[in-house]
Amino acid sequence: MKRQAPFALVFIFGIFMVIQFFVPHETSENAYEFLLDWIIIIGIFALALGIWSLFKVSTEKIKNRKEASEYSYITLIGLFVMMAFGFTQRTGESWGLYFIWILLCCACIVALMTMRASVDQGKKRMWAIGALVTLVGAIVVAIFDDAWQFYFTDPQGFENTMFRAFFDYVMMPILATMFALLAFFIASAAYRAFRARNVMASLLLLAALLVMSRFNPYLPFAEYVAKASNWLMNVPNLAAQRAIVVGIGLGIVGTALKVILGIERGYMGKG
Amino acid sequence: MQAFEKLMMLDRRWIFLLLIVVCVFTYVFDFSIPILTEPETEAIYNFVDSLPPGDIVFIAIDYDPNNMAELHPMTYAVVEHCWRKELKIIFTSLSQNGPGMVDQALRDLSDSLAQDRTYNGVEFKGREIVRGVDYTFLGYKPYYAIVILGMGQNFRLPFSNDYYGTPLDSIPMMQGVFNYDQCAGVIDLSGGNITDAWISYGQGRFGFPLFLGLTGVMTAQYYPYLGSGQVKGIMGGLLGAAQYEELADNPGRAKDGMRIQLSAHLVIILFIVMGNIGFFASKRRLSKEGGA
Amino acid sequence: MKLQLLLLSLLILMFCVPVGAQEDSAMVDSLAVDSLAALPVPAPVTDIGLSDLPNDHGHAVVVEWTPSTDDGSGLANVVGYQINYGLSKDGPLDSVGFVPSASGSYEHVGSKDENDRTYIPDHTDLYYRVDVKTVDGRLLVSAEVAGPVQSSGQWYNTGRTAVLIAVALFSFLTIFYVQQAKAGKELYIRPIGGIEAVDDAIGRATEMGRPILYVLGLGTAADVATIASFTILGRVAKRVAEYQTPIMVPTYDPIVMTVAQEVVKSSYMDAGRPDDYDEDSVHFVTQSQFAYVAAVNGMMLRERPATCVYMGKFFAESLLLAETGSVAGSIQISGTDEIAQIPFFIVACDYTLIGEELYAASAYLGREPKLLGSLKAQDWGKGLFVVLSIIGIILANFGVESFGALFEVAD
Amino acid sequence: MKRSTYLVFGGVVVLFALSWIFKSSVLEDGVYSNVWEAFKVTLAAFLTLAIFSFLYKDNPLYKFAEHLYVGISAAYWMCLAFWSTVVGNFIPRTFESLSAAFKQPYQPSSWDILGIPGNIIYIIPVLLGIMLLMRLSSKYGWLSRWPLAFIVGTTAGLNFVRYLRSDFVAQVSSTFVPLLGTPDSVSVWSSFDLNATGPVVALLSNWVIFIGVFSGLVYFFFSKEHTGWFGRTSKVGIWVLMITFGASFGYTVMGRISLLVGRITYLFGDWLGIVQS
Repeated sequence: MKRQAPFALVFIFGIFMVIQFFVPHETSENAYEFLLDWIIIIGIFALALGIWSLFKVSTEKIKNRKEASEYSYITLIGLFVMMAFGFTQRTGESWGLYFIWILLCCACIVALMTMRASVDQGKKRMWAIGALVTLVGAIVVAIFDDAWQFYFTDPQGFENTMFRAFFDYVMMPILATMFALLAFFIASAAYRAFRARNVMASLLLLAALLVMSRFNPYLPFAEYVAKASNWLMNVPNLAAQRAIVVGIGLGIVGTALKVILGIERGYMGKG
Repeated sequence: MQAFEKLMMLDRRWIFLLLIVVCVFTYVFDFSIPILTEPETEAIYNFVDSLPPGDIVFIAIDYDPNNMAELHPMTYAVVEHCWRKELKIIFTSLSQNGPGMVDQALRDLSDSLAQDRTYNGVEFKGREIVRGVDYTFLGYKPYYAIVILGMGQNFRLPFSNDYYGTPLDSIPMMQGVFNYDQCAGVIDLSGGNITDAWISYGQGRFGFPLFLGLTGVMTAQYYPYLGSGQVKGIMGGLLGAAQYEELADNPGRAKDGMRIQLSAHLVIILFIVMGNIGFFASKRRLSKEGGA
Repeated sequence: MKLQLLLLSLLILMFCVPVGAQEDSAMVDSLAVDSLAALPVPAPVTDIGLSDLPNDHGHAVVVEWTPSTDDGSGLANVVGYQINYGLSKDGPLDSVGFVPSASGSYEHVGSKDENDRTYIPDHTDLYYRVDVKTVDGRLLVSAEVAGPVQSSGQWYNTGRTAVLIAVALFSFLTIFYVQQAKAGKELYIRPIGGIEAVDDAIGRATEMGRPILYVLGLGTAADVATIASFTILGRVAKRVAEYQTPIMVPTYDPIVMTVAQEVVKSSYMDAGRPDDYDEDSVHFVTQSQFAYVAAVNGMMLRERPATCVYMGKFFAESLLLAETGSVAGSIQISGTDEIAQIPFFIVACDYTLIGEELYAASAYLGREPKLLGSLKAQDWGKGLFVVLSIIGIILANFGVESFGALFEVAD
Repeated sequence: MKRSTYLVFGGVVVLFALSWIFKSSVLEDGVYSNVWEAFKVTLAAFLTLAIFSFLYKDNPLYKFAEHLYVGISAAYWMCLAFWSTVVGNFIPRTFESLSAAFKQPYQPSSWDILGIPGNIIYIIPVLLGIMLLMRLSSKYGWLSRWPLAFIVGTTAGLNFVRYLRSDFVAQVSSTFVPLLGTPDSVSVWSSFDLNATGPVVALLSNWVIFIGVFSGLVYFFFSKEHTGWFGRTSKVGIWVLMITFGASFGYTVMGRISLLVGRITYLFGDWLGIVQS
């Protein structure tokens, strides 16, 4: 039962979705929409598990004093502060004691983590008291400060300007820079891998060189290089893509069928 | 011989360093590189260049901020060229965030047109660009295919007023201008499907000369239309924009971008070549040693 | 002569000045409007035909008509048609759509949600009228109201028969070859470079005493590439458990994390070492593409895995991962079905499974005959593709287009 | 942490402060906003540099940026999921009182099962979600397989038909191209042009596409030994694949350099103000 029931579920829902594809009727469409909604809702619970996992791994790192474990504090503080921004809102013009509240909460988290990490009983007690004090402080501030509120009433969500600012000035620059690292890595990968070791590597190298030179005005026959690389991107590329797409399509179809029929069980660790 | 092996095993940080130095250098210090022009872009340039003053060109700015890097330089180059030639322009923007692009370009270009400039040896006096005389901006309307068709009958059908709320009938340059027939041609600068609508609904039904400015990734798939004659000219990506700037003798952002692109590409090619020299040299040495 | 010239220039002046002046331009446009208003009335549309839209969930009607005789010919002043509908013949009809001139049909597709503005009731009499819109923007209400018609949903989409045949054929082939394999028939499978390397790579990690990094990519559990990757992870984890080499599986998607935990845990149990399993070896990082990459890259340089395996869906991060892995000195094996990323993996990794090879690998690694059976079915699929293509090409050379229509699938 | 780490951080903090002060003095307008604006611009610039420093080697600054980014982005997606999915989608369809509390319009279902509103069906995914959380318990952990089975089954079924359609059936007809001659191939040699527009090149291209697809598919054959003519065809196939991989690699370089230029523009234009963008 414990082992077999999930595979029965896979089979039932898999077959249902296949049949649904051929039935345009309203009932089948409603069922389809429901199932997709369900996946999203289950995803929310999974996200909670995910955040828990991130939290646990970070605290474990601190506890085990692994290499670079101090940085886990930064992860946890970032996690909490951003979450706080996502669930609170300024009510008036000024921020009031909002940032003091944020600081108190951060201090509380740090104290809790350090408490977990410390071995000495006396130190443990000291950090516990610290955590308690900051927690009480944070609660007091949250109760008595009217400049901001927890907003479980505003459907718009991200009204908090701090949330926006963190997104624009912390997340976006890091994202864009991570992306820009590709410029360097594409260069080093090309240097490392484009060696004419054999026929295949030479073809790879020549095609890349040709396309990379397509707008180099200093090259002889520059005009033809541009045209040839255009053709390369248009014609052989199309052929190769189609061959790969058909292969991938059949691979997906074959794997999906094996999963539905219960032939493939590796995804449940039963291989 | 040791040197060749070093060429092969170079620490990648040297590549990073050279790449960033070259990029920053070419970014900060202005110098010009020759741009090789292609007939597809020349067709657009020649079309604009051959028109007599007072003719009307229709320019569709159908791109969003995310395609700005490639398409905005085209707008700047083409519009500046048109206005220097004292042509009149009708703008539309059939992409939702397009009007912002047009606004920005109009502001910058009006400033630029106010100055005296020399292009291709011809001196142009600075002049004031007047809305309603030098250009009309019709604005944005959803359902681009229907808008394109409607404009083929009469611009007043989809746009009774221009973007700023002025009725088209009271705009000086729109007197006697009803549809594409009164325009010398249409230039569509687009980063998406709107191009297809311009080809099939616009050019296909009304037969005006159509020119395209496209993003780099789109370009290849529109070449067949050049062969069939439905499209008279194509500018592809930053490269196409740079070619137009080169032809118009008006170096701008696209040529700046191409300068950086070219030098970065040269750095990468240089390293590839170095790696291969090292590879072949050490292979030869190995085979010699093996032979001996 | 001079007088004539003077008169002529005066005349020209008289014409030119008003155009420039503001107040007189109104005169010009009133002239323009007058000339437009003077356009004669175009003929109305005829032969309005109504039918239920086939192969749908209902709530939709196809309206067809013969265009006005003044559309494109005759007076040539039609710009389009406005379609109106209502629940009774005499009652008011609402405008539901506009189509440009020269078109003779409109699909009126409504919502199935009662609360939606565009809701069309099923099994109810509906009435339609098609009005002509002219160049100068006038709407000429047609006298003819067609109807009634009823919309309804269908239980089978005839436009998808081609797919149904493909489903039947493929299922049959797969089950057939799986049965054959179960019966003990030998199936040849060609060697796949990357897969052979996996075992060596695990052995290498054990020798070096360094961990193995397994990256499942950015796919969700809904992507089949990720499911295939789970299977490969299962095999790798089992081998790893046997060798007692640590494994690290940072994940991007929380559901993928839970499945991966299940997979790794079961593999450790199968290997007979359930106690060695560390729940935190499979952990969640974040659901942001580049933050995930930043963390995995950091992990690579700090933990220095001997082997990095990338299997699943990858996007722009493919090269970021693979290059950092090479800095860390790891052996790298990759596989993805994301076509745009294959070149980067090919260039930066030691072994790359191209597209379908990823799916083949999950079957291949297990060496289980019944899993290999489906590979045979996939090969038949490719063979069929080639044969159909050749037939189609030959027919295309003779100008026969109808063969291609057999493969068109309705939305 | 090592002493050098503290030194690095200390140095960076000093530099940050200097840059912040300088930037605030350069920016105009209101007193409050320009200090805050300058802080944001400087912060973004330092984070940019911290990530770039990874190119040299793993270092405290990169670690700082990385860990900060992970924490913030995880929270960002959680908030997004909560507000858009839970509050925006789930609650309005299930609980009237809760949707009022969140000021969401309640969307009752338009149908019912034996008098019970259809919305009750949303209880099932919630139950499945709770079963998923059971994995935290060692005793009932096996229950968490059920929701996973549900997800995998549904999506496998979904993908099975959809890919069979888009990657197989729909691809067949797109290979139907004439190989012997186009109807207008009279002036075959007069308009030889590499732009894939002339008739000769068009025909040649059709051949290349056909051979490419055919040999590429042969390469992906698993159940036949790649020897003899089959092996040679598969070799052609992998060559075609390699050429196109090389070409698309070369083609992508331009876009990646543009990304770098974007960051350089930020550092030199927006932050340092050396170059006007």
